[in-house]
Amino acid sequence: MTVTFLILAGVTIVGMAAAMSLRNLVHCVLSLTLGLVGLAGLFLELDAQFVGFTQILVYVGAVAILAMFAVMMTRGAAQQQESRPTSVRISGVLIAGGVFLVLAWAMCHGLMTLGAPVQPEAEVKQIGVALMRSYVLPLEVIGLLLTAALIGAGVIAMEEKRGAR
Amino acid sequence: MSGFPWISVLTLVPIAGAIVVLAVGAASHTVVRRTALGFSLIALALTLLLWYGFHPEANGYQYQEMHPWISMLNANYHVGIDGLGLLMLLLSAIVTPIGMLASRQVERQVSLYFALMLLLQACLFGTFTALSFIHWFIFWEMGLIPAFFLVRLWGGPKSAKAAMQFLVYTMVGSITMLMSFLAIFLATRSFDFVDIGRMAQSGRLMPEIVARLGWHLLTPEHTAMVIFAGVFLGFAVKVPVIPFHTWLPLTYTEAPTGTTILLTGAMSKMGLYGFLRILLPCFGVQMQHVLTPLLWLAVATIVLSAYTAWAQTDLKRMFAYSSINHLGYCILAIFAVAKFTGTDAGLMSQKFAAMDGVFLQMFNHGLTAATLFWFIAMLEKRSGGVRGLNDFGGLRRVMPVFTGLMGIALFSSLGLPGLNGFIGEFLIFKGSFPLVTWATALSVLGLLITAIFILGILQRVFYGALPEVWAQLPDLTVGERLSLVPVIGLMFVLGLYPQLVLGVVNHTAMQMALTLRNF
Amino acid sequence: MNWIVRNLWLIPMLPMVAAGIIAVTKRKGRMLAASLAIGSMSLSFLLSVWAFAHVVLLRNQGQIDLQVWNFRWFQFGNEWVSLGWILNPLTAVMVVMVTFVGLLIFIYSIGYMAHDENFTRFFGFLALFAAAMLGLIVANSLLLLFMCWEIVGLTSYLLIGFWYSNPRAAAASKKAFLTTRIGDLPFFLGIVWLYSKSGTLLFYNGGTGCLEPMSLEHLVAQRTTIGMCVATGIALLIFCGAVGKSGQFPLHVWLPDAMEGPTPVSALIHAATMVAAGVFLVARVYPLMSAHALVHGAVSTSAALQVVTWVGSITALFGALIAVAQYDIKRILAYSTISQLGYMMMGLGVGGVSVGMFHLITHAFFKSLLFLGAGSVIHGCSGEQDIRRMGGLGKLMPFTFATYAVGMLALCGFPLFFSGFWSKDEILHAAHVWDLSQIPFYMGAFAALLTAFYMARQMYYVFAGSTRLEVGEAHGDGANATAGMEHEHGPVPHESPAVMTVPLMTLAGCTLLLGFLGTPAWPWFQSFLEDTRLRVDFGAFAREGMFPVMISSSLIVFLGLGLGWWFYGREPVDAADAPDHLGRRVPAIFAVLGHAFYMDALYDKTFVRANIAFSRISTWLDRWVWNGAVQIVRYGTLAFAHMDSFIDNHVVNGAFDEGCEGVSRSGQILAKLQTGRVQSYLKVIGVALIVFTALLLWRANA
Amino acid sequence: MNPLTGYVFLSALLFAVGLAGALTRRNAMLVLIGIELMLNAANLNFIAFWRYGPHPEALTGVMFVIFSIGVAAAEAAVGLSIILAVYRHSKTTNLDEMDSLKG
Repeated sequence: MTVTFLILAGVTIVGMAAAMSLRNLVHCVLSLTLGLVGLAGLFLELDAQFVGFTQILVYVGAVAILAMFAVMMTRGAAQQQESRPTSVRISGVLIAGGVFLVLAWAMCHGLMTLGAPVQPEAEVKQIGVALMRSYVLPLEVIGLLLTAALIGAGVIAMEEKRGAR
Repeated sequence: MSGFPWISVLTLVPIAGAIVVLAVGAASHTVVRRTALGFSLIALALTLLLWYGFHPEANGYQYQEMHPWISMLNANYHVGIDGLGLLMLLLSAIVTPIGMLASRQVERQVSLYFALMLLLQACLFGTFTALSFIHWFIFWEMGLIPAFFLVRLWGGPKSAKAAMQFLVYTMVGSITMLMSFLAIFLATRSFDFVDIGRMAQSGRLMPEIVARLGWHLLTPEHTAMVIFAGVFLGFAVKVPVIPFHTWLPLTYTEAPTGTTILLTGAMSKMGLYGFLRILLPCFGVQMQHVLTPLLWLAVATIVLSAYTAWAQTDLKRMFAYSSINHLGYCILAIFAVAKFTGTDAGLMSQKFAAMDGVFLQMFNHGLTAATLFWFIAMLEKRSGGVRGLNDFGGLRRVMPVFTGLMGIALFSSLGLPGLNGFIGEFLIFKGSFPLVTWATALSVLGLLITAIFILGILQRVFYGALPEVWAQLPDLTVGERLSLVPVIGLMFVLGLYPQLVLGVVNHTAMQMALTLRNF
Repeated sequence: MNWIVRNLWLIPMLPMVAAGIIAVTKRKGRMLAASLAIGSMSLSFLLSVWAFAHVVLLRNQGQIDLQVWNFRWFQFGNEWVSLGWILNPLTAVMVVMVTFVGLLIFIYSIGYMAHDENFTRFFGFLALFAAAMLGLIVANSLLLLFMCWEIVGLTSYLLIGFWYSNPRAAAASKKAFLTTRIGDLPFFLGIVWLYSKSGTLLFYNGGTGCLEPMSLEHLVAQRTTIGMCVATGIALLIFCGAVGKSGQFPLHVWLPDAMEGPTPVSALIHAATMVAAGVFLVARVYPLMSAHALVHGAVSTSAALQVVTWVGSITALFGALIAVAQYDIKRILAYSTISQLGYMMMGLGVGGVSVGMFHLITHAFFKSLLFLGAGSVIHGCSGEQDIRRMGGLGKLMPFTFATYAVGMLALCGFPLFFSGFWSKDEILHAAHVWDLSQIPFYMGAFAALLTAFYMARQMYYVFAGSTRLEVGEAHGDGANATAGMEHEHGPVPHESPAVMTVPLMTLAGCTLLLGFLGTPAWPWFQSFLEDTRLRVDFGAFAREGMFPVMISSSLIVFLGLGLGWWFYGREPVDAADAPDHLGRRVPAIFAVLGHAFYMDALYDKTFVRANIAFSRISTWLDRWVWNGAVQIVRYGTLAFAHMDSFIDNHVVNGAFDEGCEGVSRSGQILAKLQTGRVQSYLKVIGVALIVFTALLLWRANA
Repeated sequence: MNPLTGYVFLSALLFAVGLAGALTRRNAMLVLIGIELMLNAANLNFIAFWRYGPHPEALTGVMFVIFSIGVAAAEAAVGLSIILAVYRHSKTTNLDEMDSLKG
């Protein structure tokens, strides 16, 4: 339980919680970016450099920007947002809390005491080898998926006049 | 034997008749009656042709027809007759016209009535000729339908109850029988009586059933006994054997008399036919195991029904019980035949006698009972439906011919020598006495009680003072006399020359008795 | 084979054909019916005489005199049931007697039944009876004999109930048929048993018949389960039939009641022929009856014959006792018949065929004479049958009186000139020398005394003194028959027409002559039946105590007659309602005798009632037990059905309905849930996640 | 408390936060972001277990996360474009108003 961990965890939680609770959408996206960066730090802390950098590249670099664009483009709607009834909020929070409790309980209960953690060697090279060997099929599939998503997103987001005859 | 499908044609004649009768239904009642009677007489003529062409000395079945039918069930359309089947065909063919002649009172829906009668006759023909269980069972059950409607629609005040009782009771028996046969089928893959009988006699039937069905809760003997009990119940209800008879008095009483004639004359023989054709060849061993209780049943059937008949006051009810009594002798003889196996010449001779006696008694009872109910129908027609024993008296004064002829029928029923009833009973007693001495000796009591109540009928209905009410009862018309002459004549002929029937059925009786030796 | 043997069947067949023709004759064809019946009977009589002559001829030539003619009747299995007829001395004697007596009675009936509306029917029945009776006699098969036996019973039934409008006649006919049938059933079993043991029912068939030594040895050798010899068992069963038919002791009750029939019927059927058929039966199967002794060569009588003897002697005494206290002229004769039949049985038992048969023949003549005489009296008195209302008829009806006296003396056994003396004496003698017991002898002797006494009583009542007939009043059961007579004859007692008196005189003549055929000095009859050498031997009187027996029986007869005179002749009966002279002295005994030892009442109280009770029980069983069981099953099924339907309606259907409603309600609820809002779905998923995870963990913990 | 427990708790907390957001916010965009959060929580879990699990050399957790990120990227792209399309259609991103799935 290192200090680094605590700091990173704190950043992440705060960022995320802010992203979920702030009223201004732009602020939300910004705090989300903060949370994602924290999370990437955690990955690095866990010796998963590749994943950490990917996280920054994909999420911070792509998703957050994408979200920002979307926020901007739907700005007109953002003003209409008003607070929801308290009951909905409370129920949502309660359920989320319940899920957390259950998960926490499961973890307390289920985690075995592990032996001394060995330093794993997750070099990029190894990952690349694994990707090209054992995980080549999923890699292809995910490529396909990404391509499809790209095209699909483009089609969906296109001007309606052309989409709907 | 020629390839002409005599038996199928014979069975189809009444069916065709039923259709024609329905078709001419709009015509006058007389036309309908004559048409129906005509068809039944055609059937009678055909039966006589069969009788004429029958070879009494040949083994096995004659006029056989066999076509594959339901291959999945290994069931064939297999018909054929031996002496017994032929005798029963003749009986049905004789009884049906009698029933029609005795149906003069029917005024409602005449064409339907006669169509149902013809249909019933067809079912009887089918039952007595079928050699495959499925085919036989279909006719057996189908016969219930016209009988049910005949009782229900044209019967007396309590006909609803009677018809229902009749239907349900016989149906229960049929179902137990069906289940037993399904068990046999599952074990043997055969529905053919001949095959099953052959298997039973070679001792393979029951082991196969036990092996294939394997009811582990029961020992093999018990399994066999349960199957036997199912079949037995089916036939015992039909005959009926006391205590499975309670449907009969009500049904016979409530049914229109013409129908009662068919019921007692021919339908009750279906049960006995089953006893002879199925129970005896297939379940001889089981019958031997429970012979003593069976004999008690037979004796109870004979004695109790006679006593009960004595206590009745309704003539139809009386004759209903009397019917039970008469068929009880057949049951007794059948059980007696089942008692011993083996080929001892002395015993075989007794068995032949008993078997011949059963055949004769079946025929004679059919003839006599039908005639007696016919007389009741004629009496009812004159008296407006009154038929109580105590409602009459001294009728001999106004209806001497009626009295004389009915007296002959009554004495035939009593078993007077010279009339048809005697030889059958003599042969039955002759055969049964050495085989089952005490049961037979007890059964003689039935003869005495029968005499008592038959003389009671004569005394109370025909003797004594004539009540004013009946002073104008007309005697038999010329037409009635003429139609009675053949029947009464047949009683005398059979009484004096039983060889007429025995010559034809004797070989079959021997074969049946002989099949038992192999158990 | 002689023509007469082959065509012996003609003797019964002729009356049978006559009966058949009469049956389809109209009521008006009276002359046709009578002439057919009488004509056929005459022809039968001639044939019988021919047959008789044939047998006598054979006997005299010393040839075998037993001839049979058998034929196949029907087939069962590999066997044939054969029937046949037989001509031997027994047959010959019986056919002649039956046809002769029958012919006379037929003729007599023309007069007696002249006014009856069913005259035609009467002759039809009579002819049928004669046919069956003759068939019974010529039968060479126990089966044929039994068949004829039953038909004889039927005609007896028909003729007793001839006046069917009279309820008493109807009841009497039924009683007669049923009582004899009670005896017939053991007889039937005996036949069946005999058949199964010997394999044939032919009496004689060239060595294989059931009465021939081979079969008898076989029967005697076997034992029944109770140790009795099979032959004895069968013989006793057959004897039961004879007991019923011949009115022997326990089954005699029908015979007095049978007197409800017309008097010629009583004479023919219930005195001369049918009732004697039982005796004839025993005589016919005598080899079987005596089989035990026959085969073993033992001196002692067979068990069956002992039974015959005892039953006979009891019946003889019993009938005679009852006859003393009767008032109905025909009933006295009926009880007398019972008594005499008992004598015959006793004779068969102690002395053999010839002894019993001789009495049968003589009795047939004198008893039918007495009955016809009684009929004449009844006819003359317009149907009156009560002897207390008669009297003084001797002068009014001289022919009747004279012939009746002959019959009466013959019945009493008046010495020397009357056939009854010889035949009865022979029985008494045989009983006297019987080696087992003397009691039958004393019973017979006492019965003889009583016979003389009651006949004297009857004579004094009917023919002596002054007439006590109440004018214009027709009592009794002949009323029906004679209803029409009064118009012609008026109420005054009168002699009967010649058609009735001539048969009477013929019979009287026979009665007088017949006895000399069987005297000990010249026992033609006995030798004829038993095939012994015949010679005239007056020394026979002196042998084996014959003479003392003759003397003592004569004394007994005189004593009986004297007693009758003492009670009834000394001071003639003067009033119809005066008490009986004997009855005055010993009222208690007289009442018991008058009611025939209360046998009828006893039977009513026991057998009849037991049977009726049993029929009630069986009806009850039928209604409550058998039907009850069915009803229980039925109600059980019904209850099950109701339960099932209840379950269907309320549980299954209810559940279904509930389910449907629930589905629809929950649908409504779910529809509410189905907000279309993604977040609410997600909430549900969250809740589910919580619940399931909690559940899993909790399970894992537990 | 070993390091794994901390990470796991953190991931659970992140998950709960994401869920709460997804449940309570009305803006479709934020719901989408909540879902991304939950995915990230799962990713954290994978990595933590890979790092402290018995067979780190197998690289399974890492691989999983890599693909997950890929899928998440695709999802985010499609999701956001849908939101845009919906917005263009109904001028709202309010989920409460998008209830055409209502039964």
